[in-house]
Amino acid sequence: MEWASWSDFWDMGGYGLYVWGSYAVTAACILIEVILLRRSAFQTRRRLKRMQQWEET
Amino acid sequence: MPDDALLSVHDLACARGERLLFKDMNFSVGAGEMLLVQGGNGQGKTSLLRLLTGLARPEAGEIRWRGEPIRQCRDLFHAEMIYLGHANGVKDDLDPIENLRFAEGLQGRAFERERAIDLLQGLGLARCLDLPCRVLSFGQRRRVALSALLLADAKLWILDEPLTGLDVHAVALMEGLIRDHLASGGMAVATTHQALNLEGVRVQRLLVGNVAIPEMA
Amino acid sequence: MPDDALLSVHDLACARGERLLFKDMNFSVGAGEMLLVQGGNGQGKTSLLRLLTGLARPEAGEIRWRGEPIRQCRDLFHAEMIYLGHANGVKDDLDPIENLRFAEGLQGRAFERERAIDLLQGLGLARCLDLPCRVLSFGQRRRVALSALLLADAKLWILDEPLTGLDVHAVALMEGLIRDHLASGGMAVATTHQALNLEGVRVQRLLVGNVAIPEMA
Amino acid sequence: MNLYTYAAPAHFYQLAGRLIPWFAWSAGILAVAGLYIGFFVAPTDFQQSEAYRVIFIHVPAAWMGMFIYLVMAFWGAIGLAFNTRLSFMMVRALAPTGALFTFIALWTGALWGKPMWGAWWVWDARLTSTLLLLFLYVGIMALWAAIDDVKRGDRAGALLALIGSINVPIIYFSVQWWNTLHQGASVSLTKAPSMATIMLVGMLIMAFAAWFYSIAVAFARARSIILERERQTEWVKQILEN
Amino acid sequence: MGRFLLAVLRRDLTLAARRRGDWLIAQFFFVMVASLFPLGVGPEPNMLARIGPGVLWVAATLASLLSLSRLFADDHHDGSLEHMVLSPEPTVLLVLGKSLAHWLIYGIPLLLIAPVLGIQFNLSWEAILILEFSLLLGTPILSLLGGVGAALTLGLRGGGVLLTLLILPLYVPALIFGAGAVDGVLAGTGAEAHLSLLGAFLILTLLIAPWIAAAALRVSLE
Amino acid sequence: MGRFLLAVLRRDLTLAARRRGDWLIAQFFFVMVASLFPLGVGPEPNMLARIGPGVLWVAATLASLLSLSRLFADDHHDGSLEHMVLSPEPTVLLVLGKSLAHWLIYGIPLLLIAPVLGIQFNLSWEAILILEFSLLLGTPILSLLGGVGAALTLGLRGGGVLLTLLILPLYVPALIFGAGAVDGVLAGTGAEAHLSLLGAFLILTLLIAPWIAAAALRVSLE
Ligand code: HEM
Ligand SMILES: Nc1ncnc2c1ncn2[C@@H]1O[C@H](COP(=O)(O)OP(=O)(O)OP(=O)(O)O)[C@@H](O)[C@H]1O
Ligand SMILES: Nc1ncnc2c1ncn2[C@@H]1O[C@H](COP(=O)(O)OP(=O)(O)OP(=O)(O)O)[C@@H](O)[C@H]1O
Ligand SMILES: [Mg+2]
Ligand SMILES: [Mg+2]
Repeated sequence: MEWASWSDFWDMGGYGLYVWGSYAVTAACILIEVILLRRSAFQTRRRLKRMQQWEET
Repeated sequence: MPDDALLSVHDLACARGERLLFKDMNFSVGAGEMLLVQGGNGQGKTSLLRLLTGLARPEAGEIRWRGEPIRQCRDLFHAEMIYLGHANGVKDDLDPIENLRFAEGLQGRAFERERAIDLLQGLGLARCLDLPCRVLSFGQRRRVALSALLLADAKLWILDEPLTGLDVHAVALMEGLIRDHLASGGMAVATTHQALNLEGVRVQRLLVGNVAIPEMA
Repeated sequence: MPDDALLSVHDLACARGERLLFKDMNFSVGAGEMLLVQGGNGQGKTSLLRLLTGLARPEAGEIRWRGEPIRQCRDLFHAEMIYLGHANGVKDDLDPIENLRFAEGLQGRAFERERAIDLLQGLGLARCLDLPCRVLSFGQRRRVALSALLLADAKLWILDEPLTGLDVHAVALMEGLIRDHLASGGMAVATTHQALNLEGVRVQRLLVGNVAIPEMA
Repeated sequence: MNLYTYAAPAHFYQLAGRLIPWFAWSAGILAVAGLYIGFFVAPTDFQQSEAYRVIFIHVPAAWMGMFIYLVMAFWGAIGLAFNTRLSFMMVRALAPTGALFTFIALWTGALWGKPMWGAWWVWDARLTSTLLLLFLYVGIMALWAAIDDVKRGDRAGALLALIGSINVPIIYFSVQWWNTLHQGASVSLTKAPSMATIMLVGMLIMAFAAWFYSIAVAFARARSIILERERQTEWVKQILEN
Repeated sequence: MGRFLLAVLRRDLTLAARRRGDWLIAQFFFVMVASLFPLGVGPEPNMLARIGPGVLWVAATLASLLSLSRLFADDHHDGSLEHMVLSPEPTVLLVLGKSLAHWLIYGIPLLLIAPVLGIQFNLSWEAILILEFSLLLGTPILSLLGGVGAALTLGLRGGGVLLTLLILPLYVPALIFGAGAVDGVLAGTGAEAHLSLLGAFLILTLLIAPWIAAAALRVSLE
Repeated sequence: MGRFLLAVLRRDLTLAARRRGDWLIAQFFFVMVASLFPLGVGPEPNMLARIGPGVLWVAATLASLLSLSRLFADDHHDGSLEHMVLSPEPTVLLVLGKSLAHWLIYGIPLLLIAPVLGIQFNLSWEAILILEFSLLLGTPILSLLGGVGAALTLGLRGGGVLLTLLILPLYVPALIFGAGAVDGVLAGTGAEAHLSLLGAFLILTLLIAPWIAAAALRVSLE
């Protein structure tokens, strides 16, 4: 086991800012991409549905 | 002021480059009257119209609006006049409605959305309302320009070949619109190469240049 | 090859953006014959013509020239066809003669100066020969484009509203030119919103879209 | 022609729908495993202490950035050659993810560089060429944004990806050359930390995670593009019904 | 009058929003020009830090120069410029509105990007701060002077260009003061003097440029 | 075929001669960018000599990029591009001709101006010689790649800047080899290697770019 304690873990031997900075931004980016993707997929479906009904009428 | 000579032109001369297109031109147009500027290609119709709008400076002579030279009363004149040239003045990136909105805003007027939509639909653009004008057809773009003209409801219309690219239905529509405009005391100065049916309208014909034009209905 | 169906169209369909303009279109045009494409604004005339030139790809269907799909025989087809669209294809910075010279050169043909000058004069541009086209009037620029068309003497003319901006004399002239072209075994596909006098010509009318057009002379 | 049947959007839509969960889950699991190794198994690096742990995302991201661009070029070429709609859709579906990974590589690299070199940015060959790669991605997406006719956008983007992919190796090489010419450069990545095998393992696992993730995301994006474009067709109408 | 100015602004902003691509790209151009220099000049950090401010300022200048050329051209081309000039409102307002819009659209984003590039050229934090400041004062100058240039070059072919040649050098003072301010910080001689000169130059331009531009516009349209 | 290529060349050269203005401005732009630098960066001679080659190369790149956006745009606009594409001759020739014309019009003059600017940055004579040589090899690359960009961005607004965004990254190798060659001379490590690499890149571009550009042109006209 590498880490004596959690604080030790978060500190990353003084490089916490850089390491966690990297991981945080990466996580954020991926999260955002997934969310946007889900939203756009949902909206596309809804919009197409609406257009279809509109065309039928 | 005399209602029967709102727009008057005195000894007007126009030169483009070396060439003198016309000189000693005199006419006056009153409310409810239409001036039909005729002449062959390159005789100077467009040049004349640009003089009337004040965009170009006459070589000689003077143009008066309500008795004052238009250079003096620029703001008043521009508030009461609207010009449609060979170019449409339609923004390709905007859809028709947006085009009208900004056209209004730039004239310093408020924008009435419903009225604009009615106008566009009246001109048969119902299904193009949300398309960028880039994708519209030649005639459709011309129609957008015309609806901007109507929306402005100015007193004086200056139209340079308003019918280019319009189909027969649109031409008929346009004739009707001009009639109504004149009937309600408006004035129009227009050029066209196509036959224009204007019975029941006080039309004054002006031949620019020396190419005779066979009388058109 | 059968002389009576040089250009033939099979089950052609055209879509612009979301919109399907027409489908299952079939026709064929033979030598000495003219196809007059009619329809209201925005019905798809220009789109059809661009398909015929091969500039645009059809959504479905096929266009054949002398029996072969035009994609296969592109060079041959383009050598025998010439297109005049809404835009003139006239360079504003060049004078009419230079415009014709380069138009010829770009078709890979030699330039006959005298013939070009005759053509321009025939179209009433005698006094504009040495003016940059920028300063020419709307109709004069259209005339320059037409003379380029004539100079090319191609077999098939594809004309999109050739009459826009032309005065009555020029229109008459143009009618005559089309007649001669067809009489000498040429073919033409044209759109126009104006009445066109074509007696003594084998005309085939094609209505694009659903807007009926009142019969024109 | 069976190429079409393979590339038929309808089939692909169903197939992708079934595959996405698998890729997504395996990506998640691999990521957890990789991170566990990265943080709890891999030893402290003797010269960089803990800072090197950035590598577990940095390198996979950088690799994916480059790899996805090549894949785009591939699909683009297929599309141009056989005029298969699906391949163009794939190109469009891949671009944002590729750009994202490239950005992550830049970001993490920069964060890594600060402690290592005392500078956020150094004009090292890898850094520079990655930056240029990002420009290429942005270029393609900007082109799509500027073109509103779908067909034209597809073909234009494919052509750009094609010429870009021919160019990428040249860029990479030229930048390397440029960098070695100027000896003044304070550091060069060539003396990258000597990696213990366990680090390498963690890095590879993370690389696979990134790979599966990209596939899942690209498929998902492709599906909505398909719906968008095939909406006239019957099968889409049926799908939308329920 | 207020409405007119607002209309001009909204119109240009909407158009810009329609061409988001176009807009983003102008920003990217800035980034790329700035990034090209190290490739040409070489990667030595301290040397880059020396030339950094100059490079960034020149890049910013070029970036907004490019977009300026289209300030009136598009409208002139499709005829809407004539309509605007024919509106009852004074033309000066039109010009002012368009310059302002140009600054909002193309100037502001430069300010947001500059710090990142500053880091690339590893500038110190306060150097970056001053850089921001100088750009904040400098970019409007470019938009205003550019308005004059664009109006003069409108339509006119060969002749107009000579006039642009007269306009471009007017940018130079802004450039010198701006880059000078940052250099001042790096050299430790302080930046106040440069910045205040820059501010004065901005005010001067604001008072003069729109009128000249308006006049030029009318001339070009005749 | 030969005649066609010739016609394209003569046409573009004539047009350029008509708009001497646009032509002048590109050259002027080159001079301006190059001269802005000493202003932004400061006057130390040896520093300038160090960054000289890079600056000149970047300046040259930007200068000819400016004009590239209009490579097809004007013809597209007035409809003559359609006529050219509809000519029986292959489109590749058209593209090649136009790129070549662009190089003759905008590339060659840069070569003539560069030495003067080189002196400004007090480069040694052989450095200037190599600079000339590298530009001679480098500028055609830009014209060719630019053809692709111009065809892709045809008729899009802000095409100019978008084009820059698309083309510059592809152009980086030329920039590096070119500027590197001159640096090589200054550093005494010789320039042959760079120049030959530059030549190879030129040939590669010459073989590939026109075809892609032609395809792009057809796509854009659809
Ligand atoms: C913005 C900054 C950076 C970028 C864009 C970047 C880019 C890249 C790229 C593209 C790769 C994969 C190249 C390959 O595997 O051939 C890579 C690998 C790597 N980078 Fe970075 N890098 C950056 C900063 C750093 C820093 C600061 C370090 C550490 C001091 C670093 C260490 C590494 C290591 C160790 C590898 C893997 C070694 C290998 O694959 O041979 N990078 N980086
Ligand atoms: N710089 C110049 N030198 C010589 N003649 C010129 C110059 N500028 C314009 N012209 C001529 O002036 C005329 C311009 O006329 P204008 O555009 O008003 O014609 P128009 O009556 O509108 O024709 P159309 O019916 O074709 O629109 C043209 O005959 C043109 O040749
Ligand atoms: N992207 C698009 N989305 C929807 N509709 C489009 C799109 N692009 C073009 N259209 C429509 O397609 C039609 C184009 O038709 P076209 O230009 O061929 O008309 P036309 O028959 O030539 O009309 P005109 O007589 O005015 O020239 C227009 O109705 C236009 O609204
Ligand atoms: Mg006219
Ligand atoms: Mg049409």
